[in-house]
Amino acid sequence: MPFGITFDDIRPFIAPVIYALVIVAVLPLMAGYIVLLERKVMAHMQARMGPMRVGPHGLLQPIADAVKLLLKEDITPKNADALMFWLAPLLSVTMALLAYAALPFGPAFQIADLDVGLLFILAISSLGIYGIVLGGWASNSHYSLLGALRSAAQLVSYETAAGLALVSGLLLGGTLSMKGLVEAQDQQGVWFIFIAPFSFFIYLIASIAETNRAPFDLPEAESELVAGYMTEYSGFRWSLYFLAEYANMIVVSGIAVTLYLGGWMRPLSAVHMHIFGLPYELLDLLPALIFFGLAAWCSKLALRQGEQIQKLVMFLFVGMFLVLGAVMAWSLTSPSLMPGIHGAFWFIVKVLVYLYGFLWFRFTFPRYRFDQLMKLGWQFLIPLALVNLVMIGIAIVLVQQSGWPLAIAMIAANVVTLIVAFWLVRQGDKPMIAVLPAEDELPDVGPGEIR
Amino acid sequence: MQRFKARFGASIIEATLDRKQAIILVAAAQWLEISKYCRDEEKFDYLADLTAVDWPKREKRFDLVANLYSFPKNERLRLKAHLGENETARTLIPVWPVANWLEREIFDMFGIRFDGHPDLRRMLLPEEWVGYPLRKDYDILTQDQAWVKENLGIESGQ
Amino acid sequence: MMLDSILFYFFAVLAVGSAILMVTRRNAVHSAVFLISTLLATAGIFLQLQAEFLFVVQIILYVGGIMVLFVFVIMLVNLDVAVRQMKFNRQSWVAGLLALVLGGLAIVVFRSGGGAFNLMASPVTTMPPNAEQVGTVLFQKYFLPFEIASILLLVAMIGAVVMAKRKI
Amino acid sequence: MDPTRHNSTTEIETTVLGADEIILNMGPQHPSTHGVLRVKLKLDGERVAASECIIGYLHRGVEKIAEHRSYQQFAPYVDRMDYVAAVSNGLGYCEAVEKLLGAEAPPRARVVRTILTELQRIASHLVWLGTHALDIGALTPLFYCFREREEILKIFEKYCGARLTTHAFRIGGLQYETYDGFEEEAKRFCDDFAHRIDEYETLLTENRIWLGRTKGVGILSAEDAIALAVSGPVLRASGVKWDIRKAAPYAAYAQYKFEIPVGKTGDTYDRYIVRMEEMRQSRLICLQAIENIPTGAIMARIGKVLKPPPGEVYHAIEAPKGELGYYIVSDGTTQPYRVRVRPPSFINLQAFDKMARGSLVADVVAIIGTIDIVLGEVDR
Repeated sequence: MPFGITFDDIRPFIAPVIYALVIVAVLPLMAGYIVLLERKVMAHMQARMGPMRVGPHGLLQPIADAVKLLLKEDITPKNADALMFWLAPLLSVTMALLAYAALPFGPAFQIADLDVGLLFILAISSLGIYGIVLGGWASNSHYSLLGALRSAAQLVSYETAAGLALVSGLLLGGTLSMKGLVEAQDQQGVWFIFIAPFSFFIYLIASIAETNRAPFDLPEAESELVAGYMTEYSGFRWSLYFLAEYANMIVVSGIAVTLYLGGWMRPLSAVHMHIFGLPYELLDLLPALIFFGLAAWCSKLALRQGEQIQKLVMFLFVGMFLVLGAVMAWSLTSPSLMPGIHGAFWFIVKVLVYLYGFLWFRFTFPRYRFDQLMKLGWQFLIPLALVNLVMIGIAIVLVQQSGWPLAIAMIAANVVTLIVAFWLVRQGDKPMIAVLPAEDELPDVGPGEIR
Repeated sequence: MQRFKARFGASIIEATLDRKQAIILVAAAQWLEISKYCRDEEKFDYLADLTAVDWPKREKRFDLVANLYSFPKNERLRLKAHLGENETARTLIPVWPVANWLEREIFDMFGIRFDGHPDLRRMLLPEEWVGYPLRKDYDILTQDQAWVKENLGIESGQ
Repeated sequence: MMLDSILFYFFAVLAVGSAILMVTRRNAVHSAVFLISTLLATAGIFLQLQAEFLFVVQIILYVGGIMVLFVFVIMLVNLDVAVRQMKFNRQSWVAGLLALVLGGLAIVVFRSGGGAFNLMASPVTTMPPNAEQVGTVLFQKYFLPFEIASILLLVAMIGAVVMAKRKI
Repeated sequence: MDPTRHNSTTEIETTVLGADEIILNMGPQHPSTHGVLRVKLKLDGERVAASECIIGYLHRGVEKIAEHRSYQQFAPYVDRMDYVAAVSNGLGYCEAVEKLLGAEAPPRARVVRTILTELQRIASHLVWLGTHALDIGALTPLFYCFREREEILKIFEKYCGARLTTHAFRIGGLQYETYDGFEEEAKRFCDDFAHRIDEYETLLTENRIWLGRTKGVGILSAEDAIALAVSGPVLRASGVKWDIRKAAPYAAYAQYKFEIPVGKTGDTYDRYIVRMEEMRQSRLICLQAIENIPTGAIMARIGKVLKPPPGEVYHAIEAPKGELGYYIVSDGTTQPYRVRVRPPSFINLQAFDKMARGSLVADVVAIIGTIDIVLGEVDR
């Protein structure tokens, strides 16, 4: 070995490195298919079909998009700051990918079980701001500067709200490490969403705002600032930003799933149902059933396909689902592998459900104006998060042991938070009409005076 | 009509009825006073349209036409005034602020200047355009060759 | 063991290099970015010392908080006006003197070797997760100073808000 | 300290710290300016200090062309001005020339004209609602609105062969008899349009974010509205109850009962409510009109070659955007001497500066949307 590094030096590094490689490889594909999912769901919500042309039912669309983005010319604006312009997207992508280090995909499948896992992810996602801010500044145009400033302000303010919401979740879990949190939920037999709904609600809103999505997608509000900080980017660099956004979305939903929706635990994990004497529970069959169902549905679609290639691609997908179903079913027999694979499956399913919520918000809600965004963040979310935190703290201190008494105390805590929430909402409504400066305050410039 | 005659006497040149629509021909000098009178006493508080017509054969070639409407009386009235080649008219902005853009368009199309207008620039055509398109002597095929060549860089072949 | 030292040297070189680069850049944003990389490098060294909590706090506090404000200020205030005004002032000989003194100090430290200070041997084995310990120590032994510090911060925050308020 | 040195630093102080005003150019090809409108905004931080609209990018000199075309030949040009509501442009022009000729369209023609114009009003408002909601961020209403608009365009296509620039009417009446099934299709559209509007309302009206984005944005008081001669839904939202269909009924509007929706504060939300209500009223008019379409001639007896006696006429109708007026001067020849079009969008746009001052950049987009301008009409 060069430099006298012995094999056992590297041993602790092998597993995480492999996991990291798997994630970095799978992520762009997953981000691509989430884009496809988004376009499909958006289309069906708006009474239209969505991408149908590339591959059967648009299944190959993400690959087509990726190739297109790679081939697109990569323009750097004339007097842009070359170093920053190159560094910014790189920064935001690395930060997004770095956050995956602590995400527990399954009991075994985790890159690094830091004992400050949650804090680590929070720290890394707060670095994401640099990618946006520097990108906006480097492209040296009014539009991107305004966009970058807005998104930075938005991220900073909503990070506090997200942090507070997570802390209230942590009080229940007791530990910072992600794996520890899931075990705590398993040991307490209840997902934290049921005993701390408010912190989940606050975290949901804050996470949407943090990834610039849905009602809070002000920085790249197409109608005003023409794609905000991403205006000057094109081709591959633009896709880096895009990948960072979707990676962030998955990280954020990963945290929510781990903290509130019981990580890799099977829903109703406490319920043990045995039907006709089979050794494994009914619910464990679910993953296999789902995959076989998907395979059947795809094969039905495949038969209806016109051209030959479409049929071929469709059958490819059918085959893939069949293999996955088989793996799920086979893993039932070997108890050692079962928790790992099933855990990963349930984690990904929950992440997808959470993401579906993201997409759903995007299509129904109009966009917030910037000052409303700030007002909601500072005057509603953060105070509510603080109150919620205090309430949960009191509940835990009063009731030492977990289990049912804790649940009752938590219900009382949440009722108090509810009252405070209503009061805050009524507060918020009073100055609903944006306070416009009186006419005389503004310089009285007749129309057409500015040169 | 009698009220107008009593109020302004000489400056009302003629009042006619064309296709059941009241038209009052007014001397250009009193253009602002009469408009103020129309708005205040006669309650014509809505300037629907302000435009001009070019009669090259007449010595006072331009017709300045203002279509008024009164909400209380639900009536329409048309004020007209004759203007010479480079005679200027008083701007109506103090009476009806809407006249700002309308007068700018008339200047753009006919070349009639309005003194007292805060920002008399061309409304639709580019700033450096030469010529006033809606004048009768401005043939439909002519174009400001210089501007087109310089800005658009094309031989402005029709 | 060798791997640790390789990592350490990597972080050390990164930190010193970006510190030098930071000082010499003319463009403000470039120097800000290099400052960030210095801070990240030091965070890396904390991680090497198994001080995970410190590593995370370093990132959140310095890089995530303070530096964002730095970059904000640099971007908002168009500095090219200010840079043109302030030519490189001539305090270079002061800097030279300071460098000399520090150099001398560094040599003395190296010459006396590790033993001179009663450094505790750096714990090679993975220490128990110290986030908890930090928490308990903070709230039990040093509770009073913790409260004073929080009041101090509160005062600072109120001061900032009052100053900003007058401008709007 | 020599004084010059002193104030030079203070001078830097002001520029460095004082927020210098940025001139933001929402260029002609900006995605939300509904066509080629350029708005120069003088921004003080996020607030708009002053704004200036630069137009003329789509100026085709329609009024100059009119002087070299006969009356019938000019009719298709009229559709190209407000290409979103072409049918009502045609109605305005044909009725103005009929007034010039002293002719009158037969009752059947007038009723069919009313039905088609009201359908066009609904289609124009649907385009407005879709794009306005899209500018504010709600993606879905656009597709619902365009699904309904497709139905109307199908009816136009069956009747006169064209969907957008229809040239549906002729001077003196109609060119074509209504195709059989016209009444049924129009009736079917009106029937299921009722619950469609409720669909849009559920999406937007009580939506807190929509309220937040539109309430109190771009306020125009009644006095300003009248002073700036704003017309149509923008005027009615400011509380002025005036609609040419009631004030000076033309075509067959006198026969039908319908209310005029009026707003209170004249902000973006009131304009939204007024337009939604107008769509409902137009639907009622259509239903009443479809009941009894009189039979009989569809074309008044005027000669092939139109030579109106010299003179002038100003005729205004209630287009979806506002009061669309035609001032036509004839000198006895077959070609009009002067045709002046009173474009509602052009005059409503002038009120933009008063509304936009003091609002935020995000509101500028909402205000442009709420005035509902079409650049073809603004530039002519």
